[in-house]
Amino acid sequence: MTESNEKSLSELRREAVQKAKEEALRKNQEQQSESKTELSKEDKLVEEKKRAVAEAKAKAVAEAKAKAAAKASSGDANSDDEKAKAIAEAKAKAVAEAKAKAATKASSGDTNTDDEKAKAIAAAKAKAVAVAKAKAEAAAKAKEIPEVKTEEKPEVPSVNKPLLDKIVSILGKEYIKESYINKQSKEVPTIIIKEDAYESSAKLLKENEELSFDYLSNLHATDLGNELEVYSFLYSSKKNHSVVFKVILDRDKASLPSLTNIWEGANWPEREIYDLLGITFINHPNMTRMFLPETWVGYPLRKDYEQFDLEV
Amino acid sequence: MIRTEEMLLNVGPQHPSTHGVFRLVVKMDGERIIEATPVVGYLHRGTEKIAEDLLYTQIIPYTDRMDYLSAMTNNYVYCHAVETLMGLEVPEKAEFLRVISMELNRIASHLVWWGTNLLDLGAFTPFLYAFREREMILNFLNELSGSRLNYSYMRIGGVKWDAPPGWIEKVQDFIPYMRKQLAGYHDFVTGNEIFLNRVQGIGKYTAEDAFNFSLSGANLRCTGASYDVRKDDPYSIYNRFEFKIPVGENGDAFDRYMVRMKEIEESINIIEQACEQFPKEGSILGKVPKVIKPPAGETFVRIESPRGEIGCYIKSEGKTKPYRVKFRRPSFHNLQILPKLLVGESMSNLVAILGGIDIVLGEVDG
Amino acid sequence: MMNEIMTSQPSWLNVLKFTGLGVALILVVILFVTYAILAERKVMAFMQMRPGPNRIGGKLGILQTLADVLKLLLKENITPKSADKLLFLVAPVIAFAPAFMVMAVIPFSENVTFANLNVGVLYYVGISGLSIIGIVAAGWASNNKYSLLGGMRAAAQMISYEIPLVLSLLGVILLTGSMNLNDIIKAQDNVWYIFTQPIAFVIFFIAAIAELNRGPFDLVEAESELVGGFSTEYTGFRWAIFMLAEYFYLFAMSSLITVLFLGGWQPVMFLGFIPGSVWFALKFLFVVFLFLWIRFTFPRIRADQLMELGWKVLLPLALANVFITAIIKEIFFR
Amino acid sequence: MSSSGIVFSIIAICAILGGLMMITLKKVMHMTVAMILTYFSIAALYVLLTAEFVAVAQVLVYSGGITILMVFGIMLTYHKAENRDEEKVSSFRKLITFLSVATLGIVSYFLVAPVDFVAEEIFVGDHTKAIGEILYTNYIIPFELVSILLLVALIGAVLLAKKDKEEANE
Repeated sequence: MTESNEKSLSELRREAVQKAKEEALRKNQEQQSESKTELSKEDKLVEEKKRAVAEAKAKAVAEAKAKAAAKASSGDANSDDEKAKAIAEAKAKAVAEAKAKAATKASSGDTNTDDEKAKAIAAAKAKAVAVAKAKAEAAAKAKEIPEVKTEEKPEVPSVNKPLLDKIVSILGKEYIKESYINKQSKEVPTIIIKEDAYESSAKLLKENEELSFDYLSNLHATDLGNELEVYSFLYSSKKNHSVVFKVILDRDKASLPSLTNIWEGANWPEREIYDLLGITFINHPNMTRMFLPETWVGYPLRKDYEQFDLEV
Repeated sequence: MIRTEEMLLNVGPQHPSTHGVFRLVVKMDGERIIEATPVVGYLHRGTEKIAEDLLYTQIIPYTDRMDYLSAMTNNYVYCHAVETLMGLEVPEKAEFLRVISMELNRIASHLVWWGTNLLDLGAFTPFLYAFREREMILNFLNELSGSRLNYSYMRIGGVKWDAPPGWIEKVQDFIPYMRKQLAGYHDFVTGNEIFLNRVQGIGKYTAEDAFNFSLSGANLRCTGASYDVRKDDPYSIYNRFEFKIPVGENGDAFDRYMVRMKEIEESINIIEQACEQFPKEGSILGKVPKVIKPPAGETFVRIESPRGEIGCYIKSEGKTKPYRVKFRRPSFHNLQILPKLLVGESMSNLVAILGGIDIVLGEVDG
Repeated sequence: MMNEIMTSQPSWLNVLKFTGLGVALILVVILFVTYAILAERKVMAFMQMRPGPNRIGGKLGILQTLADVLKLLLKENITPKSADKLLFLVAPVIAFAPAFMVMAVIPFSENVTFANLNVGVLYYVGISGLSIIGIVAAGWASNNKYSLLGGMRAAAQMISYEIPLVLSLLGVILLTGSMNLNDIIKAQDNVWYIFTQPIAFVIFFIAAIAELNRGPFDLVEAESELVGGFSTEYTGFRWAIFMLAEYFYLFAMSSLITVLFLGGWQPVMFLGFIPGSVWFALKFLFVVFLFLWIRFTFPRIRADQLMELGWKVLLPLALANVFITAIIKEIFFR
Repeated sequence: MSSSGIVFSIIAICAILGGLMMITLKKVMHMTVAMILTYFSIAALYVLLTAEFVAVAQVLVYSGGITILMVFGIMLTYHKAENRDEEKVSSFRKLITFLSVATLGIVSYFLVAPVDFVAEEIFVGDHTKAIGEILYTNYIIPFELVSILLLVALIGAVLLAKKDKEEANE
């Protein structure tokens, strides 16, 4: 995402569209080569994919339009504009990703049930709609601002950009799924790590002298609908900088290595996550429920949670 | 060799010194603690789950009930998170009101801690002294917000009410009085030999341990680590005021006590400056859309509550209801170190250490 | 008066007289207890800048304690299911009986002494030590861990503090040459022992607070640690009996301190026209006030520090005091 | 019977009753409470002999002693064992016990009965002073020896307690 700072908007737009297209296409090909035997399923999948691609395109176009509108109304690099842009960009990416994910899921169709796929798609759609709306709003807002400077200025790179680059280089690009500056959260560098590198990267984040994130400020998880996301906010008392460290998990096989050996403070938050979202932490000293009784059925913070005994 | 039987003692959930429904399963050899296992969850209300079905503005009252001793900071962290997510500007006057009310609330919260901690140590009188001053602060906050404990005073983008006429002057008059009382507290308690013997050198840990266990607030600063979100990651208008971050040296219960006492002083300083600079004119609510619908995205903000670093995470999908709300509750994190501190201590030290950590069960259980 | 009865021939009339006197004394002490509790609450309220009880019996809350006692009498007496029923019942009695027995030796004025024992001081210390058995028994019989811990603490505290208590008395006894409380008062005709035996007074006072289980030495009850200590499981009137015993001891101990160190009913300077009993009452009330004052000022001391204070500070000091007193008496007062 | 005789009988019966309860009761705490009765009755007997000092010393020493006994009783006994069912005692054993107790009673009666107790005049005056004078004149050496013995015991107890602590720390 960050590389876009230097690029002009039109370029970006083109890129996003292309990316989405490419991705969808690749998926399509893969899938075709993979499963020719399961015909009925394949048909469905193809359809779905087509839809996904179309959506991605539509989305990208909508976005681009929104951006253009925003630019037109306030080309000047005032903060609002910047923010709107950033939001839009982030959204584009997120949407593209979500779609790609949906596609991936669809393609690995042998294991998944149709029901799930449908759900995932629905979620992706819902998201897309929401995003579009938000963008429209942002655009509208931007329009309201009366300044009429048409001159185009590149975005000011975030102060945390060097930090993000440093973290990425230390952790190794190959382990990082995604990294960006979250402008909505006080420009905190955010990285999404690959699941198998979770523990080792956490260790590196703490022990590397340049990073030395010695303080685990927050650790929680979110149910994204089709996946679970574990979010940790790290802070370094020596360097006075922070980072958001995320990992995305499969919903069905939700387990992660425990971070208690690295930060003792991860103990209770991990239990809380286990209690409310059902992610098991391996090697945790006491993997029991934190708040709810041991006899409780289900994990309340999952989106599909239904109370076991409704009368209560 | 003669051996005595080990004893399993349930401290709580109904016990005078656990400050709420907190349970400690303590394995004891005589009066010496071998192992302590905290059990929480008796006050778990599922705030985070409830929040998923509420509009953004409807969540504010729920934050009051987490740390009911300092509802202002809870209000603030939530509103701040939504504002950050939406990129809202808060008018200056609102920020001033927020800072004054938060710092008043911080003093009130520390006073409750001071009183109850000494009550745990067996001194009854300081408790009533503390509550006398707290009462005055609650009256101020009552005049401001219309409520004495669960204020719900802050709104996304500002505050609900402007300060009533003469309110700022009243607070200004309160400042010298509070300073005098604080000196009295020190005369009365801090120099007391029995008190010093009870708190000095117990529940010790290092700064490294404190960071490792994610402690915050006075529990962290008592070790000498100078980490305060108000300074290190300034929010609101804190960077306009001059104040110090009090730190301890030894990381024992006494240092925790001193840090909190000095924090009251610093809060008084902040209030004094804020009252002086208080803008007479201006709006108290920023340009906030009628329906609050933050753009999709996520945010995490942290601020300094009396109990430590309180954080709020919001994930939005661009709807009127948040997708996920999560509070980083300082008491919850601070309590984690307790089992480690209790090993080898006596029953009397248990209450002193637990009291020194300053937990609010509503916040621990979320 | 008492001596007459003591030396007279045994008869049923004497039995009646003894009973009557006993009842009179217990009524006086209960009256004291009633108002000591009220005074305690009023003094506490005064120190904490609040009004205190002010509903029942006018602004001063004169009838507050009576109402409280009535409440306690009407409350249900609960015996825990797993408690040792017999001992649970007997324990308050064991704790209370000695509290009343010690009253017998205290000379309230020149004429009012119930038993002019030659070993008055020793009698007081010996009998008052019996109460602790009741407290330990109560702690054990409740079958509650907090109670048990409270009982254990009580035992440890009593044993540790009885020794400095008795040793600090030795100085007074040495100077008087008698253990009779009347003789001790008479020996303070010119100067009170608080001035000649200041160290003994301080030690005795501290040890007395510990013996009374009052703040800052109220580890036995320690509501913030042990919930209610030995009396956690007691309700209603059984609990009231423990409270009664505690305040009886407060009465007795304050009287004893008045007698031993403040010259009992001896008047101050030239104010001899005021009767001795009034002097006694004034000094006694002052001592009671001291107990209350200390209770509301200090935080509770920790169990191990309590032991340390008893064995490492008070005991050596008391021994040194005895030693020095003996030498001084040998050299100057022979 | 004279009034002092009545009082004596009551107190003596209490003392014996306490002793009997002490050996028949099942729970440690009950036993110790029974012991108090015995010791306190004995102290009362001393008062009857106007030996106030001895009586008070008796109470003073034993109230502390019994408290410690209670504490040890609580700490060192296994409480659940107290509730076990009574063991069956064979009638033969009961018979033997009865016979031996009866023999002891008869023998002691015949030993005590012929002794003629001369009612000496009871010492009236300051017992404490008298005891003190005798202790520090006639019996000074045994008195000092006993003091040293007690001191040694005290130091020994402290040493033992300290050693335990070190072991626990290891």
